[in-house]
Amino acid sequence: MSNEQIKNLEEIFEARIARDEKIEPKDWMPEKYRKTHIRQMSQHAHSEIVGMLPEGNWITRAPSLRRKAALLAKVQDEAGHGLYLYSACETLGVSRDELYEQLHSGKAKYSSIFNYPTVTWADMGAIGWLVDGAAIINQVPLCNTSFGPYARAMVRVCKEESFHQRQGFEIMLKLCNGSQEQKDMAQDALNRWWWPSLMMLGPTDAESIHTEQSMKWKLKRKSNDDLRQQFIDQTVPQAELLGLTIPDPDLKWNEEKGVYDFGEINWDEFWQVVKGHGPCNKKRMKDRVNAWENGEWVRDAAMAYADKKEARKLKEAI
Amino acid sequence: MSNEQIKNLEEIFEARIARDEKIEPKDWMPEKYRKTHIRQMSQHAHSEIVGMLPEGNWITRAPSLRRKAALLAKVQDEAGHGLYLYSACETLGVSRDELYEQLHSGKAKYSSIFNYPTVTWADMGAIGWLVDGAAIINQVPLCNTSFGPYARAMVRVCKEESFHQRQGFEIMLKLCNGSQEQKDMAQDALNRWWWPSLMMLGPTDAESIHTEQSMKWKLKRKSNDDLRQQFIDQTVPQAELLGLTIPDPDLKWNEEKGVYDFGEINWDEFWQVVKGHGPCNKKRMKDRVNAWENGEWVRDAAMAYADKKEARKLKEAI
Amino acid sequence: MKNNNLYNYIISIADNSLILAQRLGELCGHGPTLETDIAGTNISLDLIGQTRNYYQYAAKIQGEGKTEDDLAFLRLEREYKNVLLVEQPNDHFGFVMGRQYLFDVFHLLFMTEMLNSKDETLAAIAKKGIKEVSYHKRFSGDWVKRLGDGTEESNAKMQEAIDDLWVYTDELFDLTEADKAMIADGIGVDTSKLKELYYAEISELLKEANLTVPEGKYFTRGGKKGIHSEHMGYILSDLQYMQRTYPNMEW
Amino acid sequence: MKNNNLYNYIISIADNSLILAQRLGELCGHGPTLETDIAGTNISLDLIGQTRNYYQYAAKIQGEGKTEDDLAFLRLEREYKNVLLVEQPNDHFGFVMGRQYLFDVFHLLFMTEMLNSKDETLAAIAKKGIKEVSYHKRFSGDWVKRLGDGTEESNAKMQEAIDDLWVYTDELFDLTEADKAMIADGIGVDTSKLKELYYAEISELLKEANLTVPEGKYFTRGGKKGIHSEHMGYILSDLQYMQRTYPNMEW
Repeated sequence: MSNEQIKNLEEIFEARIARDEKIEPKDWMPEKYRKTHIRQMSQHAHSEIVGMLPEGNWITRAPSLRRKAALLAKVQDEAGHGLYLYSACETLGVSRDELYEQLHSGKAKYSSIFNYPTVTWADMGAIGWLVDGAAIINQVPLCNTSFGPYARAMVRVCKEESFHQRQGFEIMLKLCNGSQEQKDMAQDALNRWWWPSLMMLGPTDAESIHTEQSMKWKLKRKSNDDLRQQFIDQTVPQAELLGLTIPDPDLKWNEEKGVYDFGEINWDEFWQVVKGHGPCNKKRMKDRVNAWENGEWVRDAAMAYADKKEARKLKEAI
Repeated sequence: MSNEQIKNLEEIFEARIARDEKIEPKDWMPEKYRKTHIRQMSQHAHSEIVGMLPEGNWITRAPSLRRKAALLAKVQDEAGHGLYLYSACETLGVSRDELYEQLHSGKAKYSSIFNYPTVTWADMGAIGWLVDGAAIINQVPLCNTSFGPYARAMVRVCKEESFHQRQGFEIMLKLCNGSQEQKDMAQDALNRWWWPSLMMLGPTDAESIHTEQSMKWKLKRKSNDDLRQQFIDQTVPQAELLGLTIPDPDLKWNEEKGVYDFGEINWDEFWQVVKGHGPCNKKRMKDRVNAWENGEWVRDAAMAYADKKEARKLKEAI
Repeated sequence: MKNNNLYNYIISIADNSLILAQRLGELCGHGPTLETDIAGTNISLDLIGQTRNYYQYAAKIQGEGKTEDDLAFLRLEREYKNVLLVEQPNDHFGFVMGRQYLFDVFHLLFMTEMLNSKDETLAAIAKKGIKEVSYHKRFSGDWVKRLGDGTEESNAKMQEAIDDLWVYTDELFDLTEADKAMIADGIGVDTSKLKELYYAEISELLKEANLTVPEGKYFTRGGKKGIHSEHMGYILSDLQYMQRTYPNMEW
Repeated sequence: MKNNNLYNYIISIADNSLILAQRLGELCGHGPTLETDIAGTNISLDLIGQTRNYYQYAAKIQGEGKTEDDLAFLRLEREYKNVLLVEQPNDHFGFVMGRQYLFDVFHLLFMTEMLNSKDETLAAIAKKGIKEVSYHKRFSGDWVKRLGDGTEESNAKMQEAIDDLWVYTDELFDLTEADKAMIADGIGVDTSKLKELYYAEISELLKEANLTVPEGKYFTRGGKKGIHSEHMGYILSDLQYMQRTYPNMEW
């Protein structure tokens, strides 16, 4: 294709997006659009998969059968989210194995929040309440993103995430209505997860790359700082309801702006974790890589069996 | 050597044993003597090593620091016993690796009692009290056996075993003076370990092989049934002291003979376990074989390092 | 307790599902594919669901005001009555699927019979459970076939698992005093009658999967009497951790 | 509590020994040679011995009538203050010896300083402990050398362990509020002054062992604040099992 033709296609493409039409896998799309989507969707998929680990850590120790069942269901949902999102990536011509390879080699990222350890049961509450809460704020706008498979995946994901968030809040509520030990456990979890949750909304706008292009493609509709403000404004009253204290001495209501002012985020910590030096980065990758390597013989067997079965069918057909 | 000469040597040899002289590794001995000793001593060594597993199972869960320390010390002693006994075997020209190979391939036996699981803390008491108790009865006569290294090893082993036995009894005593749950735990352990402990003294005399020759060489001084009677007569009053009931409805004092009569032993179970079908035979062997195989790279490294060090020393000396 | 036998009967069924669910729960996020992780949590979830129904019913029968969680989390090891099979470790995926299949075939036969129980609650649990367990068996059976008839390596691993786990199958058919009493009352399932069907079905699938049916005549038992393998203590120390550490709280 | 800082100070030292002893205790009977099994239980035993002395003293200072076992077994995870290093798993023998060596070098430097503590009990514990810890360090250091300078495979495995464990070393030198207060009182050891010696000694041995000294500038910390790795919960569920299951009994 000539540059002229490509430019023409690009204009038609951008116009479709501007008209809020969905782009489907078989449609023509600029290479950068394809790559950006693979990057973002796979990063999201990886986050779901790695995110199973900190919660999976409490399945065997959940304090009641009801909670054990809910946690199992939640982790199962996350695996399901990973599955849709990898499938959405596959529509753009990249295989799941390639994406795993990127994850395992450290080339692809996943949400840094999952590099913190889950040290008490209350962390199951805090993750649902705060981490899923922040995730929803990130993801709700994506239900209207331009790429069809991603938008449709996000509709389903957001529905389930919001169920998870309510469940997480309910875990916290139960703790906060419980014994002193339970209240302490809840407060401690909030203390540990609050700042990492704020960081989940991404670096400050000044340091954020990709933003302008992503806005155009509706991969992003609000800036990181706006999303963060939204998260804080939504979460502070919930903490009050729980009777918990947000671990930020600078947090206060700004009557004039109608929002909460908040303290300085430790961006050094953020970048340290992003770069692989958080408390659990190594462990998470070790767990994933081990699962993958120890599972190789199983996947090989499944493939060999499918081939044999196919061959037998063919033979019978002849 | 002519048959005549050998016969002559054998007569001298048997005469030395009859005079209670010790046979030392460098002395002439009949091949059968050598083989029998390797078999018995290595079986004993293997029992110590495999015996570390059921007790090792409770180290991380011992109920107090004092008990944890005592259990660690006990298991360490067992490893030590294994070490002397393998060394004693080595004096007869068989390497530890060969003996391990015999254990791992199932060719060599170890005491069947260790194929029962340790399911509660009280089992630490029962093993010390009953299993070590039966072991001592088996072993004390061996302190005067004819083969010097074995006799000397047994002196040390018996001393430590009798300490272990007192310790085991003391665990039981504490439980029996404790809560109802503790008493139940103690009784339950006695119920499970009683019969296997009786079986430890070996098959009934009628079915026992090797006995006559072993008597001559002082590898055996009493018959299995006599040892068993001794064990029962010694243990029943201890159970009474603990307030526990021996799980044998036929057990009763025989005034006339001055011993306890007791019920039928389930020899089918005994032979089943001996043949490898006890509750833990597979697990014990898996654990030992895994330890050995996973440790291969470590032993190889130690060897390579020693070689390098030796080479460096030589080089410096030149 | 008036209905001691019924209570004991239910507990031992419930414990099977609980402990197997617990074993599957350890695996989450560590399996060979995303699809097997999803199926594994799903099966675990079904089993926990059944478990809850059983314990709720058992607690009611016991009549001491206990909850499902009291029964699930606050008994001593010797009081759990699950078969040894379900507590065996996740050594590798062949063990996971082998254990599952060897249990699922029994479980479906069992539930199918329990449909006819005179006890309405048990019959209702069976009715709901049969669908779930049919799916479990299809899933685990398919994997036994894939691994058995896959590569040389997978065949060897699957055979190893079947050989090791085989010794725990016979216990599934042991009848305790409670079992016998419940059978006599038309409430319990006479599992001794299911044995032939069980081994026939399994043998057929194993052969189809290019696996050798073990011939062992010796079986290991104990779980139904509360004498567990040495794995059980560690399963319970995790399972009970929260309830033991924070007694008498709500979660 | 009058002596809150002293109590906290002792607890955090004691917890290091307890958790490391617990990790070693898992290995017993599963090591590569009989000799290493003996040494491993021996080191574990020494550490438990130290632990008992520390907790007995801490309980006395606390003055609430608690015992060494109350302190060892009945705290919540967030109340244990051991460094992350000692709770790392026994992935393979290189990890076991690497963890031990990285701790032992610190431990000996620490005990040598603690000899001069104004607190007589702590000085006495140090006096007894120095002999033990010197032996531990010789044993673990020898193994790091053997594995590092053994075969290609063992070198790679030992390097892997050192690389993974390295991130936990810096925390050994963190000073908590209790540490600072005790240093000011002439009771505690100013570990910040030991840091250079520590890394110098370790670097020297690693080089001798044909291993690369990691250059990482990022370290992981948390244990001294009671924020542990995800391994800790499982360590505690076994450690506390009996005391939690059977409260208020004597053993």
